[in-house]
Amino acid sequence: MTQKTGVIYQGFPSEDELSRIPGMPSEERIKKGSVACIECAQEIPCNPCEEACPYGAITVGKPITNLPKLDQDKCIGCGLCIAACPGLAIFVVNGSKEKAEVSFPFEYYPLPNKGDEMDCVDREGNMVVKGKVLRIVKPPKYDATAVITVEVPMEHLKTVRSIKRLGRSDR
Amino acid sequence: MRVLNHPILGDETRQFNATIIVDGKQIQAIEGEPIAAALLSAGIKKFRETQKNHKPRGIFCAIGRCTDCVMTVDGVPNVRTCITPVRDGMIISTQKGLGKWGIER
Amino acid sequence: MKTTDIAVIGAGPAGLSCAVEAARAGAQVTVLDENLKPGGQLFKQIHKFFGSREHKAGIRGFRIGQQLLEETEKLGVEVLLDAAVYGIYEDRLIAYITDGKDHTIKAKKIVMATGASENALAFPGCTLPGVMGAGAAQTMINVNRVLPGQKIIMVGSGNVGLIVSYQLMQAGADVLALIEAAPKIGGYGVHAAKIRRAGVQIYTSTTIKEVLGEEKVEGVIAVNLDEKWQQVTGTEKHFNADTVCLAVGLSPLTELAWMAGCEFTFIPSLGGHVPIHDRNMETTLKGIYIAGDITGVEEASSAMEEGRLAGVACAESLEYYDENKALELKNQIWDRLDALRTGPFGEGRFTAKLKQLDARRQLA
Amino acid sequence: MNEEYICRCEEVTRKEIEEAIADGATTLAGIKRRTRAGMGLCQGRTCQRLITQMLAKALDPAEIKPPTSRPPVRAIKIGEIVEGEYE
Repeated sequence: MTQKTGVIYQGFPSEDELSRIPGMPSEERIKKGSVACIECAQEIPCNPCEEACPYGAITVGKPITNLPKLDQDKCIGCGLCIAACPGLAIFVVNGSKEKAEVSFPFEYYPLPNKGDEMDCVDREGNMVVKGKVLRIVKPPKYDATAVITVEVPMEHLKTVRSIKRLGRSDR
Repeated sequence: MRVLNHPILGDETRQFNATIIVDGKQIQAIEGEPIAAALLSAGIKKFRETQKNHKPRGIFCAIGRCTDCVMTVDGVPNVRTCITPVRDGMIISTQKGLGKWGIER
Repeated sequence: MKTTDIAVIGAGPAGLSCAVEAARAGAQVTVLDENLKPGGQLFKQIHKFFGSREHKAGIRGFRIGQQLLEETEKLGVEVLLDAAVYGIYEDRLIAYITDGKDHTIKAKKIVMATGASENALAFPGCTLPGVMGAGAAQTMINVNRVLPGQKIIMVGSGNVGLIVSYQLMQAGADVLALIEAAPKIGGYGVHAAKIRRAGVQIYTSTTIKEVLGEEKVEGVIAVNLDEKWQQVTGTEKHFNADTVCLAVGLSPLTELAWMAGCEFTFIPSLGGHVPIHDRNMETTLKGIYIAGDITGVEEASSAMEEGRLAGVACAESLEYYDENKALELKNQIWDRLDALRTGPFGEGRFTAKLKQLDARRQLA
Repeated sequence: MNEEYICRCEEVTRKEIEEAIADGATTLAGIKRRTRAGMGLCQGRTCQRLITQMLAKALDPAEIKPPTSRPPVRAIKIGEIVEGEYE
């Protein structure tokens, strides 16, 4: 049986879906520096990301089921939207250096430490590559959501979206 | 198993301030928590045996509707353990069928 | 016998929002709840809520619960806990049990906000200890802080199944798989994406064939379903699970409304037989209102808006608000409700709610 | 294989409900009288919907009304009413 792709079948947006939504930055923009990837592919009633952006780079408007639209020139990749998204669907990537940087939300215990080499996983939870933890940000205003930044080889900028949960024995 | 630290809820701060006796065995519990939670934390999943076919039952709805989790508590049968709070010194026993009144010793 | 302006049955998101709104207008409000703690299911919702940011989106459910309780206290709302309402009689007389004794309260208006309960699913082994409602598991981990098991199979890919799977992992369990009988995922993709990147497989067109074990759950056999929802022999998969959580939908808790004599209509997408109500949330019985999941299963954000609506409407009919002020407030709430009922997940509910209102008009 | 219980309280299996429907039961009350499904401690709160679904295979689900709700609609002890306050 061939697996149908797309968010309603696989539980995460396909490459094709991601290429058509208004929350994703262009290749050129990614190469210039940190920028948000709003991987929100369904029209659900939700808009906290809009207010979370201090630069006005995210627009939902009315109705609030509109897909969030990214203004990639206004976005500086600060990452404040990552913890504000109730769906944990926003990531920040940086393709301007030798290695790619990917920031993602993380709400499990325990947290890794800065400098740790972690198992970095894709949207399906598959191990992709080892990556170094550059930053862990968890200010009170994020309300318990940590934002972790890992450094991975450039070819994995678009695939790595999280790390494996720590302290789990392999199943 | 207790969830002692949690990424959202933080660390458990309540005290284990009650002891309940379940089928003769002492279990540490927290005053006011549902009996069912205290049993689950001690790894007890079977709360009773059914009347007709003597089948095991445990927690199912946890909101006091399904009556699957009933046990004999301080000599009273058919107590819904998911909505009955723990008090120190409670004597609880696995209920067989419709249960019997009185504390079995 | 006690008396009050407005008696609200149920201290969940709808009931508390209703109480706050009505008390703000100046009404005397009494909330009755059978549980020992108020908040309904809000205190087990530890995720950040969706919805409009003007109305608490982005805030975790249990914090919304705390805020609502603080507001009720500030406004002098009376909240009676461990108060199980067992009957509603003529002239809006409510009978309830509290502290092991029978009591009555007479109200000028009644708002029923009794919520919903989880649906069961039957399969061989469904009564074994370790098979439980997903909401039951959620209460155990997030309110009682006890894990129901270590290796979970979740059944149902609606938002409840997806969210509880995520929260079981946050509490330290492993979710071996999520299985869904339909050919596609029912809940929000963003909730599904969270558990997918944590490595949880979602098997669509799959159901439970059997749960194994003598005294408790010791394994699960899942099987594929064909287009006619029949099990396909030879496609069995075995999971070494110790817990099975059922997230197969909710049904409105409507017994009190039936008993009071409200007219009902049948709308499958809202959970079956639901009480008919008008734009003010008033049922076919004068002075008796409903709000939240009892009106048809939606989610906490719409339940809170419906509660506010019922609160404003009650306050208006008791003349705490004049028509203009009430209309202004109601317009705002109607707008927000409409906004929550748009998009691929909301349109169906929008149409269903229109049908419910139409049923009211046809009776009038 | 473990049994497939529909009514958990009275331990009524799927097969027994199917037999009751084959025997001519067309309502929840009809099934209740034949099998005791829904007559246990929880008073049908868990199985009512499952039985409705089984009946719905042969009937229009809109026509399957819940049984009459009478007080008490919550599980309470008779003694609590008897010992109640009278004012």
